[in-house]
Amino acid sequence: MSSDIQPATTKIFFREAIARAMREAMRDDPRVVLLGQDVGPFGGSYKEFVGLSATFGPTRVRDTPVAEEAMIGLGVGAAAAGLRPVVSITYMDFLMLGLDPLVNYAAKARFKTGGQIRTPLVVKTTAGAKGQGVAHSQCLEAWLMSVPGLKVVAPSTPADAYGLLKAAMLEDGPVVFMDHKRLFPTAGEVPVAEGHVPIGKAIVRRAGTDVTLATHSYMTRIALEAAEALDRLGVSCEVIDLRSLAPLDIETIAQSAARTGALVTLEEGQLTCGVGVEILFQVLERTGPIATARVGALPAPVSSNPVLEAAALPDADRVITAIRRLLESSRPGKS
Amino acid sequence: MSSDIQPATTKIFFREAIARAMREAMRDDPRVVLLGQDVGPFGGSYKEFVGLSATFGPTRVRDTPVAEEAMIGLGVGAAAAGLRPVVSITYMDFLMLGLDPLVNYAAKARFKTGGQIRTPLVVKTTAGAKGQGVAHSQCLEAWLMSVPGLKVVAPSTPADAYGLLKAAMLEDGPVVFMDHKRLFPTAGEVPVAEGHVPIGKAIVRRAGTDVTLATHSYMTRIALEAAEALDRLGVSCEVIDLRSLAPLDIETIAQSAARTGALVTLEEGQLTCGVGVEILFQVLERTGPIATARVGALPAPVSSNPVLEAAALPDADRVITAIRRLLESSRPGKS
Amino acid sequence: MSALDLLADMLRIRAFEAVLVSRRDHGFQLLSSGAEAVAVGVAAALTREDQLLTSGRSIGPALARGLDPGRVMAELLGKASGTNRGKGGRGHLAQPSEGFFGAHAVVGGNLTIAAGVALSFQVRQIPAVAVCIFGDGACAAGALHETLNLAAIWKLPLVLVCDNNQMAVSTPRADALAPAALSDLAAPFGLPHATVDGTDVLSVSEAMRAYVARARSGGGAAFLECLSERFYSHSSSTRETRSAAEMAVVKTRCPIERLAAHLLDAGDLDAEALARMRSEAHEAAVAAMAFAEAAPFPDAAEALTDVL
Amino acid sequence: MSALDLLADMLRIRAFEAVLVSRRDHGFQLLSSGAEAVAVGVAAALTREDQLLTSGRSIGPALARGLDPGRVMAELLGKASGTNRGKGGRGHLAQPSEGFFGAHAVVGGNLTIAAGVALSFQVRQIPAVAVCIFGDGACAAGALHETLNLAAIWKLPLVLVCDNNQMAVSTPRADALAPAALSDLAAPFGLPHATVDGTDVLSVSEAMRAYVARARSGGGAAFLECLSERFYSHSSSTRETRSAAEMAVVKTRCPIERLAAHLLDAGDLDAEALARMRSEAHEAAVAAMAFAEAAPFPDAAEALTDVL
Ligand SMILES: Cc1ncc(C[n+]2csc(CCOP(=O)(O)OP(=O)(O)O)c2C)c(N)n1
Ligand SMILES: Cc1ncc(C[n+]2csc(CCOP(=O)(O)OP(=O)(O)O)c2C)c(N)n1
Ligand SMILES: [Mg+2]
Ligand SMILES: [Mg+2]
Repeated sequence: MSSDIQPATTKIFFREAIARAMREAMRDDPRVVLLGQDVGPFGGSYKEFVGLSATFGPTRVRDTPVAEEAMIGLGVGAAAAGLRPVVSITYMDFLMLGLDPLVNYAAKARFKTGGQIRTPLVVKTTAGAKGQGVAHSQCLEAWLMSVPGLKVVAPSTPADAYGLLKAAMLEDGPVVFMDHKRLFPTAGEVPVAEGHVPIGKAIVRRAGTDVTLATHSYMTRIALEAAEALDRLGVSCEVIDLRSLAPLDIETIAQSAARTGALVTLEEGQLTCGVGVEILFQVLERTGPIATARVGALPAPVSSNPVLEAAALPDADRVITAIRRLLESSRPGKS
Repeated sequence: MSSDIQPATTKIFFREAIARAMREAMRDDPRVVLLGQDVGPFGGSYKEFVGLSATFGPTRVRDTPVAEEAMIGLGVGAAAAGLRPVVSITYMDFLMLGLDPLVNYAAKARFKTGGQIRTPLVVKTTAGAKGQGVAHSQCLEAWLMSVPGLKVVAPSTPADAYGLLKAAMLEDGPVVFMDHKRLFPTAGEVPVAEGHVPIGKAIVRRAGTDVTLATHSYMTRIALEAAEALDRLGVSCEVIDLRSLAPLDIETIAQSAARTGALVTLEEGQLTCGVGVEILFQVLERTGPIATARVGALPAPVSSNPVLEAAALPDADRVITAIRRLLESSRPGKS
Repeated sequence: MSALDLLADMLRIRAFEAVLVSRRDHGFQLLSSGAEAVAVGVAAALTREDQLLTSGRSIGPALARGLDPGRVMAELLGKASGTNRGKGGRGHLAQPSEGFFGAHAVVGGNLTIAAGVALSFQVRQIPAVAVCIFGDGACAAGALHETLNLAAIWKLPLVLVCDNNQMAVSTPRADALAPAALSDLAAPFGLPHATVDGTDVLSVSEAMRAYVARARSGGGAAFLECLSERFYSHSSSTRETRSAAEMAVVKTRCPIERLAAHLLDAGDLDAEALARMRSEAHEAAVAAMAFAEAAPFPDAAEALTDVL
Repeated sequence: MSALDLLADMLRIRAFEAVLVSRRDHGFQLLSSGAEAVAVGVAAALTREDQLLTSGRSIGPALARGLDPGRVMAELLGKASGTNRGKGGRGHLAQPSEGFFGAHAVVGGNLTIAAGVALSFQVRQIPAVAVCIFGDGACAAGALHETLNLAAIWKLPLVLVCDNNQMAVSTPRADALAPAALSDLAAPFGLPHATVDGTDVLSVSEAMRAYVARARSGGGAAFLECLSERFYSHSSSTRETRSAAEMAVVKTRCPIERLAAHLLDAGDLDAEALARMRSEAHEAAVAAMAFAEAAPFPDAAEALTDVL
């Protein structure tokens, strides 16, 4: 294969990538149905489901009442009985209301029935802060990563939103697809050809030699911003976008970290028992001692207040500071 | 103070320690009320509330319907409005049904109201496996540790069950007190004098020089069993019982690990984004490179099946193997 | 199904549980004796395509639905020949291929799942019905409300059956639930609902047949409350909280005695035939136990299979 | 409170929201115009000791409860002089010292909290009542069911007020909820319940007064549904889904016009006085905005205060 034959792409918004994935899957497989609040004619809180209701009708695109436990529970039951539902939980904070059917039933159904029941369900939900306050800003993906039987994906680009959602809808067990409020209006190139992005594969978004920065979802954009600034400061930062949190592609990160000799993780959620610490420890197990640090939210609720929200969340400056401090302490004189 | 003047103690069961703490707190503070399923005349699923209903009556010891969201929600609201409720959630798995009021309201109330509202609530719940199957065996403490605004304690002895529950009931914010099915019938010495055990202090259960084993709750007993066996194999293992998971007494563990040069964590729950990995990374940040390993459940649901339950969970043998392997690889020839 | 068949099914459940609980190492079990008429009456109204879901108290419903007693017994004892390969155990019995979608040990936890099964039937235009049996305790759970509302607005082919044995562990239903009749809970949603004597298998099956037929033909969901009894304590390891006097009254409401008396009175059964049915039921239970005893435990490696 | 006072309060809410939303950088806000009669009618029935809790749509209730408009405005704009030091913002306004226990932005999330506040009153034998205002959307949440049941069995001093504006974001109440009247949801629990015209402040306050008095004297909980309107779209950043024709009908049901017309008809008010009231309301809102504009943002260090 010649590397200069690139697949044809088209530039679309993240929210359009989700709609496209849904549209194709619903066209291809009559078992795919969409349930959620305001996913019908309204087209989703972030317009990510625009047009589906008109094309596929109210039997397959269902506006639900505000009843997250039942929304997920019905999705799980329907999945167990032959459909492939996508359940939209507008904000990840409200996933808490539906964790019982997701964790106590869906994630365990295959195991507890000795393989008789599978639950090919996708829960699509939106994480992260964008001025909506303490109960609409949380990132709970680390909780989900710890649940055996669940897969978790977290795209940062339209192409991955499209490709990972397509892949999630092909899985035979439950997948949580988490996007982010700040991603919907971002645009990016997406292959014109239909396809999917395999779950479980991280991607190097930017090559670098001095430090590896592993992150996911919206923070990938912050990481790239930091990497660019670091470049101007003479620090070459490799940015890895996890894309899939469970399973985690630890090899890709470990190989990079072994090469750069330094690993920093970046997440918008809490550091304690978070995504970053899991990655750092697994990489250390593979590489032996290297320089490590983690960056995440302050240990506090995230206010809708613009000053306090910004104060609570990681930004490029904080990433840059963490990386410079790490490199200075581990390799005095380097940076 | 002479070290041979020990406080007078009396030997009681873990479940009795809980009842004693409740009894004293309810006697001292009319704001303490107990809500839960079968906590009244029945005395609790593990007899841990025996006698309270008879002494304090149905206004303060309330049997609730099976409605975990409301049980916690009412507890939170009552706490916010002047009571100091203890809400018993029989199994930690069902905490999921009440995470919304606990995490979205209680843990954030003080912050979001600018200090106007506090929620002095204790959620007492039972973790761990004892033949009850996939939806009654989970250990979810790592989720809770990651929530800003929540404290989490996990006693392993009757004395700590007593002392930490007393302390939890004195806090001004929400505390999750997690015990374990296998602990209720265990016995231990408890001081005769009333008092409490401060939240946030780990304790060295057994001194050792070759490796530090950090654990909590029922696994402390497994750790001590393993340490004893290791002793016979010539490995001196220091066992630290965390007691408090949030806040975490990382200094005590780090000091021990710095001294022994090796740190192993042991938990009954999932390793991914778990308690152990958080401890390991925080200690590594303080000590620099030392030998580390973590032991926990297999990444699978826990069946009620005796063979499969045992297969899924850590036991002394697995701990011994992990420690020996770690010491062999880090200090060839030592063990 | 004839009344004699219903009686035979109830006798089989009773005998099965008696044999199970008399085994020394039976683990602890959630027994359904006293509520056999609910299980058998409900199952009698279902066809092969329908799916039955239950609370953790599921032995009666599983057997009534026709699951092999040997495999059920094996499952309850954690054996590899069990319906769930021994991995589900008490509280999670399942065999969807036989129309028993399964038990779920989270109180109220199977309500939304059952509605999802019904949704799948509806979307795929399969003329089948999902039925969920749950306890009076589960009626306090918010999941019931959410399920009733969705079942009503979407006209799901779902029949909710409350097996109201008037106790949740130690808590009397009267102390835990405000409604005069639990079936009233369906009223605001405009769903057909009724309360029947759950010790009368004929009442249960008759009411169920009407609701199932309605649901099957697109008429939507319904709620049936069955007033039953719990002859054992909550689980075989839980202390009984009801007094001997209370238990004596409870035991008078035996669904088996009731139907047997009716059939004897009507001349459709004689004492000899009844005795024969009893001993056949006992022998079937003993055979189930023998099958289960002989079966191996699963291999420890199964702890990691069928996870993802 | 006189009818003129009620009118003045409603005018203040209307003017406050108009001034807020006309500020260019107002963030996005959940406005309650169209439902002023619910907020004001409910607040009129409460004493200082009572506590009011609401959904995220809380501006009207907060002002009706007597919170300082300047501090409310400051809170909505994230200023340090806000009721919550600027940390709560839209959806979390609170000032318990003034009997406004607060808003909570999780739909249905304040129902169980309010019941807990009521429980605290009951246990501490304080003759106060907890009142929770929530939307029609929240009626689908299981939390309502659990709360109704507990409120009923424990006779809690709790009044649940459904502000039924007939929409949840884009979803019409009729598509989301099966009950004919949402107040019917309280019926199975044996709780007093009624549906009133939520654009008629006199109806709302009268019904509330009866329920609050009953709850205060130990009579237990009640459920009041108020049929109101939402004059703005869901939030000030959400696109409107109702047609212009629909909105025209909606706007005819103005609680302020209704009461004003009534008072004018009765001769209790003249056009001049009404105009004066309007301009007073507007000036108060402008003053509140001026206060909020002048207030500083909190220091970034506050991101870590009042956490534990
Ligand atoms: C959500 C949840 N809370 C608590 C429990 C513990 N529990 C198991 S059975 C039971 C009683 C259920 O009563 P009911 O629904 O009437 O069923 P029954 O046992 O009478 O058949 C309880 C509280 C549980 N399994 N799930
Ligand atoms: C549990 C939960 N689910 C979803 C949302 C998103 N959401 C915010 S307001 C709203 C609509 C609520 O409708 P209703 O209860 O009628 O109140 P209204 O907005 O009409 O005042 C929704 C779905 C939320 N905040 N909480
Ligand atoms: Mg019962
Ligand atoms: Mg509404």
